Amino acid sequence: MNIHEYQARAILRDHGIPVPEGFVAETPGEVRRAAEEIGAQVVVKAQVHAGGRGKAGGVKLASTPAEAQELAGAILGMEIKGHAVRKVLVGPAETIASEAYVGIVLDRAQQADAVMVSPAGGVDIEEVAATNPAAIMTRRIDPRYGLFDHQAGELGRFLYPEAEKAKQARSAAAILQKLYEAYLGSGATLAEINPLIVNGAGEVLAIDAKMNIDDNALFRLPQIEALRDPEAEDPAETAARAAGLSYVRLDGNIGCCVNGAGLAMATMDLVKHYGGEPANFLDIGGSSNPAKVVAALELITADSAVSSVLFNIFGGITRCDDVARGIVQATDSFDLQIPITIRLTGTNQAEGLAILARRGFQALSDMDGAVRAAVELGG
Amino acid sequence: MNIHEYQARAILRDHGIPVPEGFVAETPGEVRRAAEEIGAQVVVKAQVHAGGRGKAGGVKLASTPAEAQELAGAILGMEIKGHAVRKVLVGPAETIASEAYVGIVLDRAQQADAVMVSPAGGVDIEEVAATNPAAIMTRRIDPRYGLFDHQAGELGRFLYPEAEKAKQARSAAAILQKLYEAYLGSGATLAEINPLIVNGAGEVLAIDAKMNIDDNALFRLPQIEALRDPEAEDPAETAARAAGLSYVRLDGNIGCCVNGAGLAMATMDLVKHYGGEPANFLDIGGSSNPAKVVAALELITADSAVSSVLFNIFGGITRCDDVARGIVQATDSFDLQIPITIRLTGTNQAEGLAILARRGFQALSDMDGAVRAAVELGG
Amino acid sequence: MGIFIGGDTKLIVQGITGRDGSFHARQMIGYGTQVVAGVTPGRGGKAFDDAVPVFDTVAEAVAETGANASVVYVPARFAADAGFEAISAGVELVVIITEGVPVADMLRLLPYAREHGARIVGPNCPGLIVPGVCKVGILPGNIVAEGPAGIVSRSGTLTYEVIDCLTKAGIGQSACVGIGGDPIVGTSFVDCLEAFENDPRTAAVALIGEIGGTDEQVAAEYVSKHMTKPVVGFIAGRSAPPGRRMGHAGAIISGAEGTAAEKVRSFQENGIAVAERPVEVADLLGARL
Amino acid sequence: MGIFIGGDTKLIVQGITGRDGSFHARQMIGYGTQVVAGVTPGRGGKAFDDAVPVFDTVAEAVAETGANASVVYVPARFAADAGFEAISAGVELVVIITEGVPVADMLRLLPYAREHGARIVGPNCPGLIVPGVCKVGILPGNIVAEGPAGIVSRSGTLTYEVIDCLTKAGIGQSACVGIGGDPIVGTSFVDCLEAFENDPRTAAVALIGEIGGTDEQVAAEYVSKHMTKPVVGFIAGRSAPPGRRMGHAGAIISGAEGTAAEKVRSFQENGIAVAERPVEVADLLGARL
Repeated sequence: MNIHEYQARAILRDHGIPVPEGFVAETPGEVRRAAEEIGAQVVVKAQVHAGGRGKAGGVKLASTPAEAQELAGAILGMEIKGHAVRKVLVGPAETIASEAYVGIVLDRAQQADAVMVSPAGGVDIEEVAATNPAAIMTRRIDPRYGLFDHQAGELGRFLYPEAEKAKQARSAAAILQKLYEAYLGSGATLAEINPLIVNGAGEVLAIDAKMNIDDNALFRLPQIEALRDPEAEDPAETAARAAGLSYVRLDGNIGCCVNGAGLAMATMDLVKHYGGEPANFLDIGGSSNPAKVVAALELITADSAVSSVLFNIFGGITRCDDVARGIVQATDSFDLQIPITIRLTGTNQAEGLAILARRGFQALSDMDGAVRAAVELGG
Repeated sequence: MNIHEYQARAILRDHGIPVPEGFVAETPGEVRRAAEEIGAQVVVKAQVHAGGRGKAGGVKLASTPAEAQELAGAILGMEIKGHAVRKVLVGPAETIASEAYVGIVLDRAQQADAVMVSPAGGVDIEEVAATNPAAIMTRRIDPRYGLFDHQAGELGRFLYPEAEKAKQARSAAAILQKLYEAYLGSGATLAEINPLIVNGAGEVLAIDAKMNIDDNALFRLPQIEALRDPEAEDPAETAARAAGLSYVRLDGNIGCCVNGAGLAMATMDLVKHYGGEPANFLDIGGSSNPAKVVAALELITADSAVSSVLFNIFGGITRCDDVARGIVQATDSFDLQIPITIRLTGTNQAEGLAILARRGFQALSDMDGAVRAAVELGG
Repeated sequence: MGIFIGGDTKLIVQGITGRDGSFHARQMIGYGTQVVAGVTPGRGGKAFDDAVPVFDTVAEAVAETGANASVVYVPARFAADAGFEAISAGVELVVIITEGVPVADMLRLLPYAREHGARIVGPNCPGLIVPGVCKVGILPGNIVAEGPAGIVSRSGTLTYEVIDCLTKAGIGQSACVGIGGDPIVGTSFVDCLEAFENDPRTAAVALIGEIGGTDEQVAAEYVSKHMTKPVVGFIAGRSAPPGRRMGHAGAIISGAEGTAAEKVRSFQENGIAVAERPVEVADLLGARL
Repeated sequence: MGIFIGGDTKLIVQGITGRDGSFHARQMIGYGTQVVAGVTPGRGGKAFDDAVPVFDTVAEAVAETGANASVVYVPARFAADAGFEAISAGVELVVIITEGVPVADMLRLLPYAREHGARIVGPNCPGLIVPGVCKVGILPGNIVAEGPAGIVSRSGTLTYEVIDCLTKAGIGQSACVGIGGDPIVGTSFVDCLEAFENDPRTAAVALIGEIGGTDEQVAAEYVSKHMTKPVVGFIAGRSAPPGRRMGHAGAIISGAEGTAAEKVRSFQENGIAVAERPVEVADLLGARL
């Protein structure tokens, strides 16, 4: 799950990390009032689940409340990488003596969380990693022991190596310890501050914050689940999640309904292989519940770009008769205007085929043939 | 450091453990008002740093506020194992369906914290261990992983094995997890609930609570250090701590001032070996600061039972000249009425002896001889 | 005999009285797996299907039955603890079928397993099967056949698809291992490749990967450096967009990392023939047997 | 040669620029210990006394100097972390002199040391000395003499007292180890006894115990079962009251456990002659050499 910058900042602040004050606003008028409250130059930042906001014009500096209001008018409602901006964060424009990057991220290859820091902050850290890897220091965290003080201290000194910046180095070390607490306490797989600045007064402050949350951890973190912003997510994906489906909308025309994530990806790939374009990723999961099939078909057909529906079911735990029942239920309850191709094999295959045959559906038993047929039918 | 029952209960409650309400009172009138507030039968319990309160008459049941006031009048001011009762805890008298024991304790031999539980609660757990060890289940905690849920679950079921008490077993498991959090968060070396009861409504409640705190952890737990009750401690020991000395008052007449805890114990033992009785344990520590010697001598001589003072200094880091200077300073600043025997050897021994000789003190170089002399002088 | 499991596997089913646990316990028993005990806290003393003793704790189950493996069907919030319990009790192999286990739980469980010399397979995996001998997990027993092909995969039904193609093509399997679709899993491709390389019954291996992470690349290097047996590969998710989780928690392209193209290239550079379509796995493997 | 330290010990002083660290670094250098590096975070690049290079981290110190041991003089709140750092850097022996380290910190540090095959001595200990060869810690070098007696003790100055008695009685020492007065220490009596038993330069051992815990009883059983060399004992705290901490955090009688009487009895039952007075240790040991 993604959360907004302003939410991540609040989490960091709750863990004792120094974050400048900020106001969330949904209208230009609110932005003006926030800027008046701050009483100084402000930054207005789009709150969307997408990177590259600055380049897209979603981050602006305003000298007066009136200017802030005007700029917010432009930012609110704009689209950044397909995400409509509905909220902005308004905060004081800090004087910046230096910018650093600090982040904690799940390192899959090392099977551990890792802290990364770089004195080259304010830019994309992947770019720094590619062009100037010596400017990054990384330390693995042993989850049994946590981030050691000496690790945090070394990372802090890497950011601020000058003897006269010993205070900033200690601040950064303390911030890293708190960032790891915030990361753990939020079920995060990414928590980064970019930039971490030294301001004119020599204080170390977190200006921007980003956190990604492990969906699997949400069941025990209701306070984090509550940060979910349904407005910032695709309504179809929200509906899919509510129905217990795993769904990702894509740009094509072949609607896919598959059991199992790996098979669903392989089905999309095969659609493409045979010249089609998948309209979605959709995994109905392992359990065979006809209601899920109905919900899946509703989701797929709600996408007006879909011109052909493909079912690819390899029954293991999923029972073919249940899927067939779901298809029958769905086509009973609404008028399917587009062709449907069904591949059904595995557990209770014969029963499933019989149920479908009774309604005039003919099912295929091999994946390749079904995908080819669906692509052809999609035109 | 010891804390009072009412303080330990507050810590447990802060960690989400169900603890019945309770009021701390220092006068019979306050006890009466607390009993009126509770509006039911109450228990009045002496708050002292000593076990065996019940046997000593420090725990009483009262049916009416007037009776509570009367009983409190008897309890407040009584002495339990040398500790004057200055506070009582007043709480509702719970109906008790069953009593259990749960505790977390530092297991020195295993170098780990251990959870101990017993369905035989409300009595001394050491007695249960001696007479009915099968009634105790113990599980070690790996500090890197914490108390596992399956361990807590098993311990809970050991307390409440009956199928119809599955709810109580789960409650107890949850309480154990919270107790471990409270233990860790308080720098404890002991945290026990005895008894943990099931009340008439089937709820599992912590009735009595006891915690011992690792003195070494207090530097990072100011909120725990703030629980220290100087009134409940020996004023001489409080003064010693403030002066950076390690001091324990004993019953004898030979005041001992030693550098190093092991040597201080060995000195006491030797006093006893030669027929004397040590008046105290006193370790001035490793650093050689004349001010500490002055404070030590003040402490020792403030005890009117002391009839002979013995210095036993083996200089390592401690420098004999510094100790000698301290002795001179102390005897300059107040009039020492009792004989003093000095054993001084090791680092800067010659300088130390010279300083003492100038003031007419003669020092010995062997421990046995010094102790024998001090015992003789003590009469 | 077998990969991680075999005829000497004595299995505990953790969560045997649950909906999934009971269903699959019966399937495993039906396949011939020695299911020696079930564990459901608070249900100790009963017998599952009048045949398998149920215990409150894994420690009791091990003490009473000598079990050496366990399979976990408990809900996600209890899954890692079930693993800790099994390892504490001396179980050597813990297969976690459960989907939805927090990554942070796995990061703590895996070092515990290492400390105790235990192996975790999964989570979010279909388990293992050695055709004709033993099945631990949920892989359908009816689609496999005995033979020389080792299968290792991050997914479930896609693996069934490939197995089915192989069986229909007359290529039986020495063992099939589903390592799971999560970002952090206990047993890696390399662990399985090493086991297949050392398994006399395996003649060639199919490696079914997908987008996300770099396990396939690490596996490809291992194949090139350490394996004598032929390996063929398949990567799911060539058409997946970056930054989106494709069902599996681990199936996500992060920045430039974890793309299918990168994995396919790594396979090809390290001598692993890559199938374009699932059914081609059978062709490629057949040509190498 | 030596017990845990010897001529090949290349020592790092953690906290070398502090008051205690600098004083004792000079003492150790003066005694002939190879002090190859100091560590004080933020002070890297300087030289201590124009002779010993100072580094920001233990890892750098090890990389540059090949150090294999470290002694910790940092304040209590940083002591355990200093241990973690030294172990992470590959140091094999970490001697923690610092007093006042929280027990909870030690409970976490010790498994880390075990995982990495490192030894912790202390905390709250005077360290070790191999007379004439190497000294790590704060034991005064001027009171020891080379000879056949191994000394192991939970305390500081009481150990000096015993060493002094031995030296004055003409009995030199093979090594003296102060294991520390805290309830949880990294190296036990048994660890030291085993090392003395295997050390060809040691002919007999003096074990200086005190009230609190059961280490002395465990040691006594070890002596009776595994040692061929004579051991004599002394227990401090015979006159200590129960329930009161006698200076050392570990010197406390809890309930019926940890009394001097119990320890003396355990010594006697296991063939360890017990001195009544410190000076008698020399008599008992002398009679056994």
